[in-house]
Amino acid sequence: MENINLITSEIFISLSLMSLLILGVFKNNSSSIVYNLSIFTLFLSLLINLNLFSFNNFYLFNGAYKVDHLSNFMKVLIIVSGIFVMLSSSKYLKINKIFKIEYPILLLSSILGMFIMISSNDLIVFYLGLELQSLALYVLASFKRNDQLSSESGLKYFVLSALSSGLLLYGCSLIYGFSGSTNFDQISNNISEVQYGLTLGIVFILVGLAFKISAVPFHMWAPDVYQGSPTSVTIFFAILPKIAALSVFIRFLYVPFINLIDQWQTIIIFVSIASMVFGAVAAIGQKNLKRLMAYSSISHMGFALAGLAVGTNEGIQSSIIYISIYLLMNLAFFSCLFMLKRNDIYYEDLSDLSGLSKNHPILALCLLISLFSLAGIPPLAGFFAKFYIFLAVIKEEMYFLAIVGLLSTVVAAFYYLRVIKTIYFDSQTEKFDINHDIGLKISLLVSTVIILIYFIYPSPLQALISKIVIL
Amino acid sequence: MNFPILSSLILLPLIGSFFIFFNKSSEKNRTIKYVSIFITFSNFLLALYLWYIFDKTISDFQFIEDREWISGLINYKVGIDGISILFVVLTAFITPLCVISVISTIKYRLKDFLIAILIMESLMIGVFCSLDLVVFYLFFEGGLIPMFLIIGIWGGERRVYSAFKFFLYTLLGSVLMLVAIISIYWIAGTTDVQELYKIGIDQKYQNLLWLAFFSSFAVKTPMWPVHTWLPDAHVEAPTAGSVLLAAILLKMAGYGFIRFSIGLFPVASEYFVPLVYVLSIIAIIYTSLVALMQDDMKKLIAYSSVAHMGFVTLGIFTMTQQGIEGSIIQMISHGLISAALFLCVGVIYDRRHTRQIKDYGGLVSVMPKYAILFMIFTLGAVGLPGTTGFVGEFLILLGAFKKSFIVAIFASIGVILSAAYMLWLYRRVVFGKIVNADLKNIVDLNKSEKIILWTLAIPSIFYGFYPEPIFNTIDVSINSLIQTYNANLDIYFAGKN
Amino acid sequence: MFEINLGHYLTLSAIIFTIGVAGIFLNRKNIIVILMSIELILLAVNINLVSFSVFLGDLTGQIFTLFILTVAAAEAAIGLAIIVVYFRNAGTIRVEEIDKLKG
Amino acid sequence: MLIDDRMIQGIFFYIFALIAIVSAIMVTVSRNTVHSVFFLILDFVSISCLFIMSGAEFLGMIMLIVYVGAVAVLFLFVVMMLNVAQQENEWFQSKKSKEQNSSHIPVGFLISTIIFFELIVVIGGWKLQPEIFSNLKPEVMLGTTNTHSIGSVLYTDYIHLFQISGMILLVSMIGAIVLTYKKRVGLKRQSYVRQISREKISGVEIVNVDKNKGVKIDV
Amino acid sequence: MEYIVIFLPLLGAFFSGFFGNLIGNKFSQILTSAFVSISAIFSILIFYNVLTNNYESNLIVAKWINSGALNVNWSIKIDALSSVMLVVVTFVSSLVHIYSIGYMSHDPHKPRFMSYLSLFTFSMLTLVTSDNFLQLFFGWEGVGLCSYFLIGFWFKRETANAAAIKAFLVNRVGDFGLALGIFLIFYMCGTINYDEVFQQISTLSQSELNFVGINLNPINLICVLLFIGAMGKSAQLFLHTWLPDAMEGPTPVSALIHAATMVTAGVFLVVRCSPIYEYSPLALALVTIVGMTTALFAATIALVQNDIKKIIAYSTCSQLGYMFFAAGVGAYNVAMFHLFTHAFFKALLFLGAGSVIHSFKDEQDINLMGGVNRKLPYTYVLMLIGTLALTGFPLLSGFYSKDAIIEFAYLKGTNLSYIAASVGIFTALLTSIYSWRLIFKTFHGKYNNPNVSINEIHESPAVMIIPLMILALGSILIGLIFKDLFIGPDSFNKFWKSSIFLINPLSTEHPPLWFLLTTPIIVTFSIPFTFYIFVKKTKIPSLIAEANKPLYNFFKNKWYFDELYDFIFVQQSKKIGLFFWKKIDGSIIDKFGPDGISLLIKKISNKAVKFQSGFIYQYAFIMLLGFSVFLTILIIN
Repeated sequence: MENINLITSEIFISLSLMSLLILGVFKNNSSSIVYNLSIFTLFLSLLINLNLFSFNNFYLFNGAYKVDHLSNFMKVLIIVSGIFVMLSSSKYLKINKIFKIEYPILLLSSILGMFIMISSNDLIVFYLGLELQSLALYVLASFKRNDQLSSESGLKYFVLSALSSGLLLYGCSLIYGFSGSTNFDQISNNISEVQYGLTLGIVFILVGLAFKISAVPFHMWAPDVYQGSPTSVTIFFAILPKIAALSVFIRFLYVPFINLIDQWQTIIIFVSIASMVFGAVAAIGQKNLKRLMAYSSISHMGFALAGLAVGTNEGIQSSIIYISIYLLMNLAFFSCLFMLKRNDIYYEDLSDLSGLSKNHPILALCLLISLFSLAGIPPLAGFFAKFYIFLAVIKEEMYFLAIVGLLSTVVAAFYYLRVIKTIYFDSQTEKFDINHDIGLKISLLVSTVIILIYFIYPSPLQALISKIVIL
Repeated sequence: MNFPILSSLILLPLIGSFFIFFNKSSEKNRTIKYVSIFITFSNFLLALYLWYIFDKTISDFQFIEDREWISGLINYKVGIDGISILFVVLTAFITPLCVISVISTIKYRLKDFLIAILIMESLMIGVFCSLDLVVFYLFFEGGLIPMFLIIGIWGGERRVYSAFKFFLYTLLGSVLMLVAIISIYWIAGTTDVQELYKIGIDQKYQNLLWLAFFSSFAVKTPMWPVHTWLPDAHVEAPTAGSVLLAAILLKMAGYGFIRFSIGLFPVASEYFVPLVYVLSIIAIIYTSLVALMQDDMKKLIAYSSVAHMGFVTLGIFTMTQQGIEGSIIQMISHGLISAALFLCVGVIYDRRHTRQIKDYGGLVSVMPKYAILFMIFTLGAVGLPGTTGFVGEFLILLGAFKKSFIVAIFASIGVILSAAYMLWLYRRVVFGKIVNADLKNIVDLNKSEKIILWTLAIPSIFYGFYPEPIFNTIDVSINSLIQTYNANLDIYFAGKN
Repeated sequence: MFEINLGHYLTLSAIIFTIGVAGIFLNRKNIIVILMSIELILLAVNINLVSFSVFLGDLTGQIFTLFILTVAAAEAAIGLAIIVVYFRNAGTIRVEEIDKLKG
Repeated sequence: MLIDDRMIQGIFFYIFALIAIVSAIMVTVSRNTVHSVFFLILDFVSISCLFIMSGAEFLGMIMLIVYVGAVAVLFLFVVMMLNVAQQENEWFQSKKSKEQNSSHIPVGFLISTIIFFELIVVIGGWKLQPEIFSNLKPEVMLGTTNTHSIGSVLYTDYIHLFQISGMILLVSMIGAIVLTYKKRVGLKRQSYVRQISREKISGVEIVNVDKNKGVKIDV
Repeated sequence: MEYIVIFLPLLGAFFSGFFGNLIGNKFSQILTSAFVSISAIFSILIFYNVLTNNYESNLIVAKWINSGALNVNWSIKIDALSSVMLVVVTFVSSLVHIYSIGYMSHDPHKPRFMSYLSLFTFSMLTLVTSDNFLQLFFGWEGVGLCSYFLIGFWFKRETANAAAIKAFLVNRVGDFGLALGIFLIFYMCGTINYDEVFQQISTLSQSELNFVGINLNPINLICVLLFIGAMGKSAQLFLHTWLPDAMEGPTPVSALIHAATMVTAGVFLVVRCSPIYEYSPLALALVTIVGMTTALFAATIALVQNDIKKIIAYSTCSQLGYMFFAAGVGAYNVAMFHLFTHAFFKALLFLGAGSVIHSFKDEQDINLMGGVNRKLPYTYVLMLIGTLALTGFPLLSGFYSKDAIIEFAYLKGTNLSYIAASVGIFTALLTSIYSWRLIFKTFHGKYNNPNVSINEIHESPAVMIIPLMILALGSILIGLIFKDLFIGPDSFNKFWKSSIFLINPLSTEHPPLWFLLTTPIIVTFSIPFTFYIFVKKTKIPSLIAEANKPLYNFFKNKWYFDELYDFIFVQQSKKIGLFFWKKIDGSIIDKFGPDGISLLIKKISNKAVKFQSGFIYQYAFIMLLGFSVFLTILIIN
């Protein structure tokens, strides 16, 4: 194959995945080794990917697979978040007795699926990538198999996800039928006029994608699954599939169907507004932090979609910046969540945070920073994320979207404030453990510090992302 | 500019807060106290030095620092002119006092409070220095975080409600401003204030943009009818919080009106003058009447703040030299005096833990020093000649009179009312016999309280008698502001005919 | 009417798709029926793809179908496994009783 | 000619289509889940017949093998294993409360009908576009069987997909095992390693037996 | 020299106020008295200088407000007018300072008191020496403030506090007019310095101004607004209510502030602004009307009051009315003259009353006094002199000034001025009656006080009596000495010069003799009459009161002004304030604003969460619902 080196990281991951499986099966009590090795694998593939950073617009497998700045950046994003997720969650896994060899392997395969999604330039490849990552996620969601909540969340995720991928497939079939191809570029070539079949196909596929990033009205799974899954999986859910799905969103909407923008723009705007508003409103009464974060992520995805709705390169770039910062904020928040441990029991209710700031000032401060950042208050990174989005949105004079978005920010700020209130204003409870492992500490520290000091010089990220030019 | 003096002003407290953050937190740790005092005080000296070397004869911005920030979009640009320098000095002046007050009154989580105040100072100085709309917004909004915590952590019983109300209200107001800022970026191609002054903004957008900015500033000012957060926030905030809130936070809006609403949208400003007048007048009279009936001291002073800020907005939108200069002086004066009044309430609150007026009375017999100082500030709030309040109010009314008699008349009624509620308050709290037996043992001002209050009293009297330094500083800038404003209007009306 | 063309196949697929969809959200029985409804949806997709493929004279559709089959099998396996796990924990797989997580 | 090829094809199409539709309905409405699975199998069978009829023989056969042979049986197996075959409520009716039924069934039907008609509208809009054909690769090799041509592209142009689907299967395997596999205690299992590495010396162990105590031989 | 005059009192106030406890009671009393006395001596020197050398100067002390076109300086302007005021202020003030040493001997807050007095003196001096309206306003409010302090000096008394606030607020209402007047001046002239303003007035008088939709002559408006200020400060009708209440303060305060100096500031203002008023006949008419009405009205009330200080206070009110209508008929110099003389005899009366009160251990009701003329010989005599001077007994100072007012009113020759003159005469009669009533009830008749036995009554110390004597001397002689200087035919050329401006010179004719004699005769004959009804037949007054019960009550209750104001302004604004606070802020703005919205959002949130029922089929249903909506949207598009 001509450019096989472009998929080195995919190949590397699949190979190491299988060898790790072998290692895990044949060696007793090898969970730790496998776990660490998979982190190492991710690290290596990060290096590989960084090496590939200069490649742009390379096609493999008859144009079914594409390597460009978008895919490279998104892959790096995924790997980085994957590494941090794994770093932060090992102790949680151990304590919850789900520290098995399968866990990192499933994570790796899910990441592999995401890679395939991100690079896909063909409906079939995209579908297979999607399924690969979803299948692993189904299992991960119900990984705590003796826990009813975990298995229920797995079940819900599975059923709904299967439904959504059914719809998505139906859309694929329509697009295939109406354009005669599954390849994005070819579809783009073959479309000469607006056909219902194609637009319908777009809607079907959007359903599937919107489901993955949990946008309203396809968000229903998210709160339940976030809550029920093991926290280590929730953090994974909250970050990685969204990155992948967002890049597919970009690729799918902007490569084959950019000419049909009038058709899908309305839908994206609608979904975006609905997500922003619903996510903000519904989170208000939540008591479970994971559930709260689910609604929060719904709302955030609304913002990311707002960038996509614009239909310009700025819009895309702003969405990517948004998701990058979103990643950091979620990482910070969930890392804090991993620290809420007392006598080997993890706590995840809002009331458990009560008076945290007195017992654990630094942890509380980190939470504070991440929450304010999530709320989009300057000068934290979350503000810049929103800023870029609105910069793009307003450039196209979509004021309604901008104003609704910002108003929903205010509503959303309310529940973030509620958490902060619990941390800082309420009376203190028992202390939590402080024997956290170094990985968790690192991921918390890194993410928080970046959120905090991002404002000093936001240019590098922007410069990096401004290379991603789709149109 | 060789030495980035403005950035140092902004950064110094931030660095201080880091230092304190990494210091050990314990009740006995005196380092953090000294450090915070030292930092804020040196910042004040720096601000004074800045004022000293500031060239008062040119209207342009000075000490400009312009660095790439968000590449290709926005630069970090700070600079000051005659208008901003005063606010910078005011901020740097008030903060050390807050720190001292905090150190002597706050019993728990002192360290956190100091950090919050220092960060607050950075942000506030940043607000007054920034010459880019986005940078401004960043500082403007950033101030919400420490203030929210200050109210929420160290506040009174209903602190949560107040903190939320404060935060969400002001956030709601300012999101529209963000939209407007971004729109400006796309309309004019830059958010650099200096550039924008030069190129101006297309008239057809001005009205909407003005309204968007107004929504933010009106909440922050606060103007009627979006003022209700202020009494709640003030009542629940700890003393130092109220001081910061009243002395500086509210000024950000007034500053914003002058710098942005008038500077950037002259046509719209002219168009909306009646709106501002009506709201200001309502604010002045309405809140004065409300203040009259308050039974909580802080609430009364908070409402009086609303009324005083009503004067400020009124003065700014007279677009006359007297009006605007009066507004600035009124803001400074309000900064000093309302800060002091809150401190005064704080003093007795610390001793008796009640803010109800009816729980006091006859304090003068047991706290004579306190009574003197409280009287000075009461009179300042009343706007007695010889205090800065008078200079401000007088000039504002003078300016307003030029524009509209009716407005000036109504506003003057507010002056009468302010005397009514302030003196009545003073009478009920300080004068009379001691009815409440608990008050007999109340102790007079201690050293730090005396220092703080006198430090506030002296400038508010000094500049009442001799406001020349202030006029000297702002005169040229405001003159050019008004000239530009009128020139813009002329162009507009010429184009219209 | 006996002239069978693409439209017939597509209509058939649409009918089965709709039945599958309806089966999912009208179902109040057990979760396995929902799974089967999903299989019906996939079946409809397959009909679509195959008929498009045949009528376009292009093999891609059939290849796609092949992979959908594979994935469907894998999905069914995982899905049933999850159901089994859930059943072990909850003792039921009635859709009306799967509501521990809500709100 | 009274009955030509096309007509026969048409008739068979309708027969299979009817079976497929009816059995699809039955899948969702049967009271007994086992019946549902059987109807599902019937559905698959009829559809695979349609596939074969329309010329996609390979897929038709694969459908039978994979779906009927594996998936449906898996379903059946699980249904039996969990013993959840018999349903207590009919049709779509809810057991919990009768009120829920009154609204959700009509609304659900309404939505389904809307979706259905929209699909029909769309499908009606399908037309062959000449430029599509010009872009198509001549993949269907004339004179070869369907299976042969599929095979020839599957292992060349779509080899990466093949690999990925392999990965998917692996994941599903891991997943199914990790979820359902339970290590039961007290169960004797075979240990090949131990069996093979057993040596003569360790075959016999001499134990001192105390009186009236017996020996524990279970290791 | 001017600096010393002005700033010594401030210095005294400063030292005694802030370091009073440090330097001791005695020392601060002496210090302030000494400073003010020095200041008085210097101001007499200045006056002399003005008198002889026509000395005029305008010292710029510092810049004050310098904003755009508005340039205002701290200044000391000396001319005839201000030199007269300087003398009055510093002289009376120094006497009051000294008197206070005795009067306040039992008070624990002596330094504070002295400080206030000195501060007041300073404020008054800045008021009179201003060369612009703003500094005038400063002094204006400054004296108001000191008055507030001093009225509320006994802070433990609720009534004192209430009176203090009332004084301040009513003055604020007046100041409101004054401030508007200043604004209008600035608006019309672009400056508020006297000289520059006065130069432009004649040109302005032609112009028109649209004020609140009505076209007005700006000069009229300015004058009316300024006069509102003057009314407030000088306790003219409608804004007079504070003055009687102000008697809650220590008596020296009443003498200094509420008789001799501060209350005359209004008159001073009108006189100072004579260049403006001269162009506005309308305003002058208004001044006359208000002046004479007040004169009459206050006199009627004074007739029936029982509080010794309140009687004198109403008398002050009434005399101020005289001054105003003098100014109103254009006789500014006469107004000033009356101001000058009034300062002496009214201060004398007050201080004398103070001495009485002091002797009676703080008893103020004249019904509870009587028969102490032997016990308090000096006081009695001094009070007698004061009363004679007040009532305008021939050859005493009041005679010259008050009669001059009535004469000039007559000479003015308009209808209004005739009415004013007759009202003046009638009021003179009333004045005489109530003044003598006071004297007789206080010093003659039976001893009526149940609280203090007559033996305890003793004369006040010398430190109190000596100032009284000086004042009495003044009351007797001043009129005679300064008559020509102030109101003589060529007083304008010799003395006033440009400080008072007249368009038409005052008539130099003499009124008919019958007219000249009316007042002195009435005044003289009212003495025995009063003596008869108040000492001999004490039943008569009460019979009269019984007979005219409604009228008596009307007078007694001060024409119900207080009640009216209380009802109209105080109660209503409290009600409105409460309404705004509870109803509008609480029930409307907050309820529909932040609280309402957040409640609404919470409700929506609860609804939204209900969707999240936990049932898979419902989730699927919503997904498909959304999906079908999208489909429909697209199809319809």
